[in-house]
Amino acid sequence: MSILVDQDSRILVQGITGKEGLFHAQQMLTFGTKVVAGVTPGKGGEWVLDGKVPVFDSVRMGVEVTGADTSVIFVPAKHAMDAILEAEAAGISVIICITEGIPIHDMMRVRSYLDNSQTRLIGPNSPGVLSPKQAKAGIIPGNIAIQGNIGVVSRSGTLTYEIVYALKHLGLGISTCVGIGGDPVIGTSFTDILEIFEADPFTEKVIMIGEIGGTEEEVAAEFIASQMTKPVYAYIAGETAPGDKRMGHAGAIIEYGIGSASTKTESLHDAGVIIAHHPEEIPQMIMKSLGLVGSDIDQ
Amino acid sequence: MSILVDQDSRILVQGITGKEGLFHAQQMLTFGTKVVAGVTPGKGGEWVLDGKVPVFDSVRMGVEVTGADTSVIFVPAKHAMDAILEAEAAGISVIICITEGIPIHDMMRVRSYLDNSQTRLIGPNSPGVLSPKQAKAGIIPGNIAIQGNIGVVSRSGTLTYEIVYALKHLGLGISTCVGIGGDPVIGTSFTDILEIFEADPFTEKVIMIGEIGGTEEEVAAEFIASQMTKPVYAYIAGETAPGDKRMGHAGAIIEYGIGSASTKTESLHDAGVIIAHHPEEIPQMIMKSLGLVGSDIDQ
Amino acid sequence: MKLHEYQSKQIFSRNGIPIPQGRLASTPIEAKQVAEELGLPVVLKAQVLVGGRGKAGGISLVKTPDEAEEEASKILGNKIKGLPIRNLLVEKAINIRQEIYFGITNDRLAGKPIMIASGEGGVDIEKIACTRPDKIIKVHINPLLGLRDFQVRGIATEINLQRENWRKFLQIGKGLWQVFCDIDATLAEINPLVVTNEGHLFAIDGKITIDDNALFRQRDLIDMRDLSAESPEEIKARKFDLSYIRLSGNIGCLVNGAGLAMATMDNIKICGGEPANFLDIGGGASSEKVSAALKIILSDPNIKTVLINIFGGITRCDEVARGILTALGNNNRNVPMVIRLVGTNAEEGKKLLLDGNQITANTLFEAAQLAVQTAKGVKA
Amino acid sequence: MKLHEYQSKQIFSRNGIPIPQGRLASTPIEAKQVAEELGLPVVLKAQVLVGGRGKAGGISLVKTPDEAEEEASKILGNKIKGLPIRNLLVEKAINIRQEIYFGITNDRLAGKPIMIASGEGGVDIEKIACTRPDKIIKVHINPLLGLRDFQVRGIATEINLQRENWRKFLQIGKGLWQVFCDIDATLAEINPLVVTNEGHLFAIDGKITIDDNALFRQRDLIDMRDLSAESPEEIKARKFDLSYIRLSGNIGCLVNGAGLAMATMDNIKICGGEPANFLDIGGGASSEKVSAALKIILSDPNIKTVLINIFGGITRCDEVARGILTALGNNNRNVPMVIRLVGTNAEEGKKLLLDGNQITANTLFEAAQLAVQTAKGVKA
Repeated sequence: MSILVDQDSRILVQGITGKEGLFHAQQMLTFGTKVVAGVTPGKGGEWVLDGKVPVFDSVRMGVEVTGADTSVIFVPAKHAMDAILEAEAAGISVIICITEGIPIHDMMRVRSYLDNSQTRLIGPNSPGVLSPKQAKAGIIPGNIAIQGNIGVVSRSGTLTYEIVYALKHLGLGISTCVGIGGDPVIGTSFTDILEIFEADPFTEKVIMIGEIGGTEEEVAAEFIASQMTKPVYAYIAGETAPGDKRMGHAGAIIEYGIGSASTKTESLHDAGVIIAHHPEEIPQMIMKSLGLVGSDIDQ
Repeated sequence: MSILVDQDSRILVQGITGKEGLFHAQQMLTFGTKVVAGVTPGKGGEWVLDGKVPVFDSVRMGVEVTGADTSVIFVPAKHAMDAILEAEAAGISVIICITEGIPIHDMMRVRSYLDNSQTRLIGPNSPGVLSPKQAKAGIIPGNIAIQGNIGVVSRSGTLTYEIVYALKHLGLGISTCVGIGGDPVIGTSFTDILEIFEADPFTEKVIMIGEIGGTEEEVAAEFIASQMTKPVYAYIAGETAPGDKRMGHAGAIIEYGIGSASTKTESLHDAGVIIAHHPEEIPQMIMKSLGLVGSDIDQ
Repeated sequence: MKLHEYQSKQIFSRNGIPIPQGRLASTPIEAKQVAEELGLPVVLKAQVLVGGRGKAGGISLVKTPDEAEEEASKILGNKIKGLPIRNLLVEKAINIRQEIYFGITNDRLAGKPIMIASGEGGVDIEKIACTRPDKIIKVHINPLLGLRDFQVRGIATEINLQRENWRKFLQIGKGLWQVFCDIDATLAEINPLVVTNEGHLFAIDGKITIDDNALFRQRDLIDMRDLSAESPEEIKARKFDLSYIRLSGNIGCLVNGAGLAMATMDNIKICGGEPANFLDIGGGASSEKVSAALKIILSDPNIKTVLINIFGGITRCDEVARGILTALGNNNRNVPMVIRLVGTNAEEGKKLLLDGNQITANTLFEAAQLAVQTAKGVKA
Repeated sequence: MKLHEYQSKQIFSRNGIPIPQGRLASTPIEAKQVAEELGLPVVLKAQVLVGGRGKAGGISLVKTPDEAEEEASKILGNKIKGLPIRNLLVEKAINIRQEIYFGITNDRLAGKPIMIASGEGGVDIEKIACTRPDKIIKVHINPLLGLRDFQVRGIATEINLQRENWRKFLQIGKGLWQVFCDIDATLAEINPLVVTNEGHLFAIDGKITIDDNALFRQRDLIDMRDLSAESPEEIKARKFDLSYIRLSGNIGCLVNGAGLAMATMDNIKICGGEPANFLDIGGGASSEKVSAALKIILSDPNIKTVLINIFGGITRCDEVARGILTALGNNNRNVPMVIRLVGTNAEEGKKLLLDGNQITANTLFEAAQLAVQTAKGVKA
């Protein structure tokens, strides 16, 4: 089935009257996810998306009126810290922050604060969470995946879509796909999600898509080696990335020689993870492990 | 016996080479309390009090070398916030802050931080904790009390000594005397200590000495009414204090009509607390309750 | 330490909180000139550190320059609750559509700053608290995170502020928080914050109280202290690091410890007397300090007797006795003293005082009884 | 965004961190004049935004004014790692008893700032980390509490700093934290912080990196950006809000999404080719943006082919196709293109491109293979 969100999740969209917020709220609704409220300060009382979703001035009011439990944040970077803290204060249990470009000092303060909170933050700079037939909370296209038993966790967006889409073409389905975000400081780590997948009865295999920068994948490797029983497949993007240059994502940078793809790949390999050298190899490997030939369904 | 500290407590004195710190460390040693370490940055390696107590540059080192678990702070007000946080970071479990005059903004920050910590802070502006035959952590004179089953909790210093001393004169002993401190923002409240006394098998009665300012006594009254089974005696100082004037203690001020002695006395009375109208009345009342005549032993 | 309205407004303005145009005047002529410069009508406001200025005639709306001069001379000649009026704030009059209360103080119980607002400002917040408690909005601020925008917007909603003013209100709220933090305030209050017919927001009146314990790091604020609001005795006491508050009774009190000092005063009252002061000499006081303290007490002409109550812990009773003797050497009034010394070196102290002509007591209650009798002229 | 040494030092100095006396010079004559003013010996230091200046001859100790002029003209004429040297920092030479590394950066895993110090500074911290990891002290800072004095003293102890320098070191530590916070730094580093024979402490070299995402609130720092360290293409890319990094290969890449762009480069490499660039057009790019992106790629003379890989989610493939066509209208070099469009409006996009003379691919791996073959001149 799914982790983090499911068909009962009641989604509140922060920044719902912005271009992006409105578009993706519509996509979520179309997918069948319960988008119960939107928040834009100063626009409380309006209704959007053909009168289907009420807009509130604050998350607190949205939660009080609609019972929202999950927030998806699309507000501009300079207001994102405030938006996260507002959601936490209103009692939201899962916050998914799509916003890219939040200052790292803001995120360090948010993280230090959330360390003592029950609220889970996914992202920022996350594409969100998608669980076929269950819920779409974020911007991952709803039609690229089918339901199944593979859990996917990734630091990136379109690269993940690519892999999930390739799985679908081979008839392989996913339980949940979680984008943890491409920023250097994020609320939920690879390890956190791997732990949840390990405990999730509906997930049988896990795909992990890392990239250069930081040492998160190395920490995840330690967790996999010591705690995980389910098979893990991994691809680390950025084998060809030069040092000291930020590759698009704020977090994708090799600094002081730390964070190269080869180090990560090596750690994961040593932890028993099956390593793919290019993304499309993963679906093929899974087919092989199932004793099936990796023939594309419709390509 | 005692709460918060006992004969096994290993005391570290922050600011031990200052005049006050040194004097009171000596008093604690004389009492028989284990003063195992002192801290004064820049004086690590020295020994004080006839070579009995080693001085360290940091609390961390003091704790590592001596296993100190309780800290008594005498450092100047401007460095006190730092001293408290240093003790917490070093794993001290009970911090007793004697320092008076710490800016309230510092204390609000400390309190907000300690809310998520296991460490207990007593004070600031506290005379400390005294438990006859067990431990003396702070500046309460060791010879003014005898061991017994009365718990004492107070916002003030000498006024408390007065009452404890009067108890002694009538042969009445105390389990522990806790000075929670005369500042408006303190680490441990009346209610916290009442809760501990209520649970302490060695405490049978409790004396609470409040004063004007704030609404701490009113909150304690609610706790007493709903949770306490042991008899509580109270005296609230400041019946004659004018409004809007700070009576010595930073916390002793009636503001906006809030914090008068009469309101507190009334709340406590309604909660079933036995109210004394002047401090020396309390020992008499206790004697009466025990069926004894309140005749002074040596006065 | 309390700041005057004009001082508070200077600080508000520096932190982005809009205030009416205005200037200080200390003479009627100056008030007239300022009024002419600003353009009439103007409001004249007495700068005194007590509440209830309006009712006491300390505020006046004037429409002509001559009226400004005339009213200014009336107000400047007056006293409010005993305090002289040295300065007037002359401000351009502003029309008022709504009056809001907006302040930050510290919540002692929570140990956190608390932002308080009400859509029914202009009067004392205590009055609103009594009569319309539902009209008061309170929001705790986590001092480690600081005030958050969403909290201020939440307040704006609760007090039914019109949406077009939210942005300005947010700016004022953030400015107020800045003030509260930057200058170690224990109170930063705008009352009223007014909304004009044109939709502008102005802080019409303001109060700031600074944490005395933080003045060591707020050096440039110390100069703002208005000594005229304090008695010379209080100023002298501060110099000796003594806590002294003059009251209206006739029994002076000299005690070590704030709680014990209050208890001593309470005992006097119970015994039918009236304390003349609160005085705490602190812990471990030197004879010089004790002597200075006693001199301050004796400078009060109402004093009939002095009760000295010392519970010696760190404080040494013999040191206190020495201070008493020094002060008494200059005591021409021969005020009788009731002295109670207990604890550290009490016997030595008592011995030193034997030469003098003092009444000694064993318990606090006894001391209070003796002091009250003495003050009433009853021979002990 | 990286700051030059001289810029970093200006900021250090403003925050109470002592730096040697010095001034910037951009000509040999100016260097001579500054040297004479400061008093010799002085050190000339090339201001370039790359490491390894010393080894590349960018630093020189000179003892006479003429030597200063001569050395300055040598250095100013040079390039270091391809970057021109526009300015020299001329600083009074300082004797060195001890060299310390002292910096703050962010620990991604912990999500907290981390203060790093070593008593063996002067070389790259990575080198110390490799050779003497026990000599590196790391302390996390709670960003809500800020750096605490006791933490800095703890570091001073660990690096065996002499006690008489603790106070100065504490001041420098606090200054460094102030810098780190105030300007949204991701790195604020002093290396080396030297102790002189006289017991003074000076920041002899410094590096600051600012969080690009925070520049919206660091307006006055934007002017400090040195565009000479960036290629004109990178500057142009930033104008269009494109992430572009030039590399040394011959296959251009145009991709939506940073991870997918890296994966595309990796695929090229696996297939035996070399990517000419990283380029992420972001989500939902307009045809104008795509067109600008393609022009930037084509401006690289090494380009033999371009691989366009789009996974349409928010990005519409037809919009991308339109952008490609616009750019190709000006493509005089007739560079062959391998194009893969998947997802939103992929069919419409492909149709638009039918008129052109492009190679299309289904999978990413296939696209990479085709691009590599094309670049090598193998007919697809």
